[in-house]
Amino acid sequence: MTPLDSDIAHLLAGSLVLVSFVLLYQDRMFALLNFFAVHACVLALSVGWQAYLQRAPHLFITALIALLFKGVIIPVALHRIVVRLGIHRTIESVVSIGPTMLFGMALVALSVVVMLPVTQSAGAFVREDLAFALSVVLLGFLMMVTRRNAVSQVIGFMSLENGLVLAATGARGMPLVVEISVGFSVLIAFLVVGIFLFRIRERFDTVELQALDMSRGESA
Amino acid sequence: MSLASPSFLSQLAVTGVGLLLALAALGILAARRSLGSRLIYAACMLICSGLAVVALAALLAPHSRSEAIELTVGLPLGRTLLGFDPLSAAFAVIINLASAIVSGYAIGYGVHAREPQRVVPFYPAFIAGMNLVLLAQDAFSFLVGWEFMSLASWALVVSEHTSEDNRRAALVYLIMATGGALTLLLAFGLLAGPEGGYAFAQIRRAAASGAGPVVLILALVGAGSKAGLVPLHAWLPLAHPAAPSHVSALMSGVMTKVAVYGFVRIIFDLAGPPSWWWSVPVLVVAGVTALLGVLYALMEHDLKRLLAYHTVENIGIIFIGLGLALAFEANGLGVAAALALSAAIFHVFNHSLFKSLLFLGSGAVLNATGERDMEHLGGLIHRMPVTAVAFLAGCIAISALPPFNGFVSEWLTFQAILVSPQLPQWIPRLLVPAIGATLACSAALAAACFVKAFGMTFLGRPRSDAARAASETDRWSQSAMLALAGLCLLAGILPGFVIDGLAPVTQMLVGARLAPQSTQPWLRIIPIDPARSAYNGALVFVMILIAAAATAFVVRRLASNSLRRSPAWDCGFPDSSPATQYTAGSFAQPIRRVFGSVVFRAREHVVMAKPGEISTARLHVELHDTIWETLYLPIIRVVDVMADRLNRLQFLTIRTYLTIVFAALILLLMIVGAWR
Amino acid sequence: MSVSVGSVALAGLLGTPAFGALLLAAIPSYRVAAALNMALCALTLVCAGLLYSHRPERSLYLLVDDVNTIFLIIGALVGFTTSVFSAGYIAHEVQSRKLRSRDLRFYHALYQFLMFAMDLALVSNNIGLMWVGVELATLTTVVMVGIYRTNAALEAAWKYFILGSVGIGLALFGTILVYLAGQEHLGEGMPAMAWDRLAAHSAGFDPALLNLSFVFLLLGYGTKVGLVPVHAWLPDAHAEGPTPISAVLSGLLLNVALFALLRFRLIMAGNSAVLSPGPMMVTMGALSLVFAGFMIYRRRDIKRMFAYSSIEHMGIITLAFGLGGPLANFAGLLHMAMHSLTKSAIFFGVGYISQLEGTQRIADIRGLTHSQPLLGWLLVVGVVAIAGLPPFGIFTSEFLLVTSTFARSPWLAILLVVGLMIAFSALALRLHGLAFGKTDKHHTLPAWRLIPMALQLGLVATAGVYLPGAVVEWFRHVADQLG
Amino acid sequence: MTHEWLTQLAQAALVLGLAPLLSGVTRKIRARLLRRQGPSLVQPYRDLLKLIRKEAVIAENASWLFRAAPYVIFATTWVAAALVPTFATGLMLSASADLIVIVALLGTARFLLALAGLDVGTSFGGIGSSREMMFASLAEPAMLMAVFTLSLFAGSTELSSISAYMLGPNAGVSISLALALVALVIVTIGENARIPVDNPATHLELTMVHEAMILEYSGRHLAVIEAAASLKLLLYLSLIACVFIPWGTALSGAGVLAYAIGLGAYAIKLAALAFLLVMFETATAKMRVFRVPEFLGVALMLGLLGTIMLFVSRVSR
Repeated sequence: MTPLDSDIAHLLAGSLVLVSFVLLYQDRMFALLNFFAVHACVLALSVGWQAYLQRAPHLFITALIALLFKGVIIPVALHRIVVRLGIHRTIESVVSIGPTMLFGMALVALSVVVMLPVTQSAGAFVREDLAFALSVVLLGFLMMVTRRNAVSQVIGFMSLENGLVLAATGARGMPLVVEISVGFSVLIAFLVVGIFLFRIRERFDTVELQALDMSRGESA
Repeated sequence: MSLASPSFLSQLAVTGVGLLLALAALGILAARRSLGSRLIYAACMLICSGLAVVALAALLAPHSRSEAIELTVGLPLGRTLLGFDPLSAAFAVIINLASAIVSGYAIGYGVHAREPQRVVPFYPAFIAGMNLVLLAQDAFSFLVGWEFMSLASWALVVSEHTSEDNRRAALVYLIMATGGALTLLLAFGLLAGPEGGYAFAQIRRAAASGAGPVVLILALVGAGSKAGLVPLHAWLPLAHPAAPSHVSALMSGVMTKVAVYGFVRIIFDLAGPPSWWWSVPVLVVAGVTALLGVLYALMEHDLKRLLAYHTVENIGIIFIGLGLALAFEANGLGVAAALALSAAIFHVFNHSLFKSLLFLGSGAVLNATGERDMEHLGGLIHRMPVTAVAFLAGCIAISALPPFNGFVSEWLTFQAILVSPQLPQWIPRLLVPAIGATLACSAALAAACFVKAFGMTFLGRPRSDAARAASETDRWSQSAMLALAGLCLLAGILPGFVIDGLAPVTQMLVGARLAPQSTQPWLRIIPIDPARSAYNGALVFVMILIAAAATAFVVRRLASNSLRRSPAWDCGFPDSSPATQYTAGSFAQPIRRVFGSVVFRAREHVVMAKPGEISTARLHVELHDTIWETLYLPIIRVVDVMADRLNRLQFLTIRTYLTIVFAALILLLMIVGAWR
Repeated sequence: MSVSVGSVALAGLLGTPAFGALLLAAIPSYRVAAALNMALCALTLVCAGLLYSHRPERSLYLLVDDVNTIFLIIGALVGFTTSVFSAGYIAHEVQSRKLRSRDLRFYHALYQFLMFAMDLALVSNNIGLMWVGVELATLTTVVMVGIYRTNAALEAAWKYFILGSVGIGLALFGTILVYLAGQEHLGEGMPAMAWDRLAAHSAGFDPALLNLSFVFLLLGYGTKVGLVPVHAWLPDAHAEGPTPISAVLSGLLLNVALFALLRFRLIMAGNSAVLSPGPMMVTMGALSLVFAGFMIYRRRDIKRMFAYSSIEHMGIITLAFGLGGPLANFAGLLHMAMHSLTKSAIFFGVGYISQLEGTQRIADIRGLTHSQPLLGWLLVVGVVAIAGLPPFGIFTSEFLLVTSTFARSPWLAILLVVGLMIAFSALALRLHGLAFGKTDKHHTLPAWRLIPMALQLGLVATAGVYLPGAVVEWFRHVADQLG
Repeated sequence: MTHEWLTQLAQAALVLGLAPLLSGVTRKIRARLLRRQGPSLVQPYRDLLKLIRKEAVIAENASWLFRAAPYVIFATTWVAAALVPTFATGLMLSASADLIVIVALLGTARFLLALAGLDVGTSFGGIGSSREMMFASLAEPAMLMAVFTLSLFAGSTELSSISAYMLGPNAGVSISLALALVALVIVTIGENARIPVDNPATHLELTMVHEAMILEYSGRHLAVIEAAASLKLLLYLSLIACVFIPWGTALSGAGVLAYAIGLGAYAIKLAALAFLLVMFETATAKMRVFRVPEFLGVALMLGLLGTIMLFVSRVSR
């Protein structure tokens, strides 16, 4: 593969990390949804590029899934849910944005550090790509734990999963990638439906469990 | 198994254990009707007698056909070896003898159990477990037997499960027993080494270099907690009385001996050559145990609890002997070591006899009156004459008074103390006399304790209607108790044979033995040298008989043999109400005042009626179990606090849990990142 | 010849539950379904039994070796006994209106599917496939945990779902990294995901990648194993779900997850340059052991209590494997087998108890040995067995573990013993309350329904006294591989 | 062999005959010191005979133990007393029962006496028994410690050997011996119910110990017990005599003359000790019951001290 190809790959992966930061930065629900759509699209581009590089047509399916499912369907669905549940005001995050961003930086640094010792034989491309993917994963995780709101946490989870897909596609010739992405889509569908069915506003952050435990005599 | 095979005796013994286990299984069905349980107990008696005989054969002819046999069952990676060597054989004789007689007692007594199906199946299992411990020649089967023994006895303790106290007793017992077993597990782990040579033979060959001290501590904790060494005795006075009396007899009279065996096996046999200072912790703990045990017993008004506490004291005496033996062996004083060791194991034998006897007696009393509290007993000597005689014999024996057996072992211990100036080191030299004083003190206090026990239970006037309505127990129980009493006397007047029987053990453990005693003229025993000390129980006994008979004869010739019965004089203030008698509490009061103020922080305060006020004056006594309060309660508190603190983690929110996961991930990543 | 038999058996092992799931999904009546469920489990058990003697040749996807045969057989056995127990349990739940037959529509289908997923995870030779198996099993159980539709049940299911999915993600990332590590040496595609090749060639892999991957795998699969600090879902899932599922969770799913972890441990073991995974596993194991021990004290719900006991034992096992060495590994394997048998048996008993007493509150249950002697004593036996007292198999493993540890790292052994004591005291404390005490209740329970419980406890007792030489050989062989 | 038997028998007879006389002597000396006439020396014999002839009256609920106890008490005390060399060493029995056995035999007697005190179930009997056992719990160890000192000093626990050693050349004076002597004297006072521990001559006093135990006895039983008591006193005095003032005691197998000398010496020693004892008694006042433990505790401490000194000073043979 020519340097240009890998540079494009890097660009896409890097921009995915960038969008993750943007997601982390958002404090408006609808904006968050839109930027997640962007996140998905960038992923789709990157996957498609990999498919082209690796001459692996089946990866196009993954790219397509990413584009349609995560880029369109899910955001729309979430949009309706948000309206339905009337939580489109603001996203009260546990930690304020500033520290969160700093911590995110630290996470990126960490992922780079842990990837450094990976030998060159793996190919510089794999190394950097993995570092990007890991950062996306960690940033998604960070988003999950810093947001109180169910929907934004689902988004965090999905961005985490985007990172996984990025890594999977980055790994040359890795089998089962398509199946995995399908599986994840199902998983996310579960999540969204769950939120919708159980009217979960704050359920991630609920104290109800404690209440229930009390009623079951589980309190100390 | 053929008589010629080199492991004939071991095969017999293993078969016996197997039979006992089979009995346990049978017991589940048999317990439904009283005849069934009677049969089970009878079978136990027979098997135990058989085992005792086998063990005796193995003991007296050490190298004849008592090789260990290897079984295909047991530890997957190890070998299971079962068999007798002199040490285990000697203890097996002691244990099975007592068990056999106790089982005989149970034939009559056992049918009174409220729920026999909770007792009968576990009783043979219990005995089987103890025998397994003795037969074991490798760490795994040793511990299996050990835990099995604890488990079966736990089930027996909790057999009267409806009372809250019994459940608590069982709980404390189970926990402490398991803790002890785990400690022994560590000890064996250290002895066996990383590639796990669990067979005793391998461990001996490895001879645990440098591991000695740790093993000593672990053995003291592990075996000591089972034996009831202070401060690990807490479970004992709870658990022993909670069980049915024949089981209490086994637990107190026999199981504690298995614990002693465990200690002897590990320290004298497996842990390699001792160094002199090992004896110091053993002696100190033993002395404290002896003194505190008897003091606790004196403060007790519950007959069975009193006996249980007194077991603690006797364990202390035994360990004093063991500690001395360690010191002597470490300094190469073979004969002295043999003397101390013989004294200790002799006392093991004696205690197994008279403590079982006393518990059986208390069982008979409990059965006849439904009372364990001495404050509600009294005057039983008139209604239960046979029990009274047997119990009296037990009391005299346990108070270490001639001509009974308790005195002989104590005498031997004193002799061992008197040769200890030969020790080169200063610390034991300073320590041993103090230990001797402790021993003497505890012996005297034991006498006081059993004057109280016998006097309050059997003498005086009945303190309750139950005691007034009591009646003698059944023939089985009577004969069992009389048999034990007879053995106590016999061992007291013919100690030579016992000492000779222990010779192979001392030969094996400390490589020396006492001079043969049973061949001495006039059946006397001479531990070291005739000019130094000698004791002739038989002769003393005969002399007392003659003297008493002569006196009685003469007095009868001179006296007017008329005898008149009249109300008690009592210095002219006779009072018909039994309440005016001395009670157990008032009997112990002087000693409580002398010793208890320190040990138990005992406080007495009298509440007098105010002038002009009509009310009775009251005497309040408060006793503290200092050890429980200073050692056990803090541990319990710590666990409680920890449990409360950690319990909060049960009620976090999902997001918090996610945060924890995230933190863990970051942490691990940083570790990996930091690692080069 | 035997080869073909083996492959047939393997096909049966995977096919029976898969096909059964479809079949059961089509059957509306839960009675018929329950009966069929038992039959299918029995069939699976037969197949698993056949694998004992006939091994199929390995492929890129499937592999039957010493390591997983044991767990296949135990899994199939527990699966079968649980299906028997479940039949009676479900019937009672329906009678007592706790469940409507509508809720049970897919219960048995899901049960079979769960079996399939776990068997798949066990026999897969492909780390991707293994991942798929574990995750499928997790998602299935999520649905089954929520079956009661009570708030608490939904809570538990939701918690399980969220934490589980995160675990899924982490595990996948780890798997990808392993693939990358392997890909350099084994070429792209399937071969680089075949476990046996990875394990064989791991010597030359890039240690940095392996380290990184193990971190993710440890946390990802550790979530399923229920290791502290990623255990949070486990107690609630056990407590709120139907008891048969609790039994399967504790008895099988935890084992399967740990098995997956072991596979990767084997890969790591092949490479000398890697940061040894031992310390991490030891730390998490010890943490779980002590933490769970303390947690048991404050539990008021009987199923939650035993769930924490499962965490404790998983901790012990992880610690053993982390420690390594033939004896410790042997102990760990034995402990896994024994624990799954014992714990599922205990959950059977707990299920009956909660049904008879009509409550799961420990405080409200007492004197079981009096009110239902057989059940009560079986519970006592179970707790004694799980607490690691002889003559039960767990004592054997704990004996080996403690003795071998103390000779190598005393402080760890002491910590281990202290942890064991803490947990044991807590269990003993609760046991005295449950099994003994004054009660005037008398429950009637047909004896045959206790057969599964008795059978498994009998097995454990036998194993404590005697292990067949063949089994010992397997364990030993595997233990040596684990290094 | 035979003359060992003879000595033993003579010894047994001697102590039996001498005991009442000893208490007679003490009473006489006491009375004289108090400027009283006092009873005649043979009065104790008369009392015993009188008591024996009297009809015995015992309480209704007294058990067989109550009636059997006096004889056993007397027998054990007598055997113990017969084991102490009085005028000659080398007794038959001393080779088969040493000093520890003597202490223990006295313990047996005390045990039975305390039980007898509890048997009728009166408050006085109880008081007596419980206090007796409390004293014993300190007196007995003190005695044993003194015994330890002696036997470590002489390298033997046998009285004959000990007194022979004391007679021998290499018996020096040692501080341990002095301590042991003091301890022994205190124990003697305590064990024989003498002032200041107890008062042998009182009744109806709440502090009485020995008398309270035997309160219910009368007639022959009382006689036997009194005899036992006087035997006990004799035992202690002759113990002190044979160990600490061994001079004149005939060694075994010595001629008739030696025996005669021994006999004379023994009489003198007894008289002297009795005088000293009574002197002490009359000089002191009876102490409160709970002062007694401190008194006896001193004895225990002294005995222990003596033993430890020997332990650290020399290697025993």
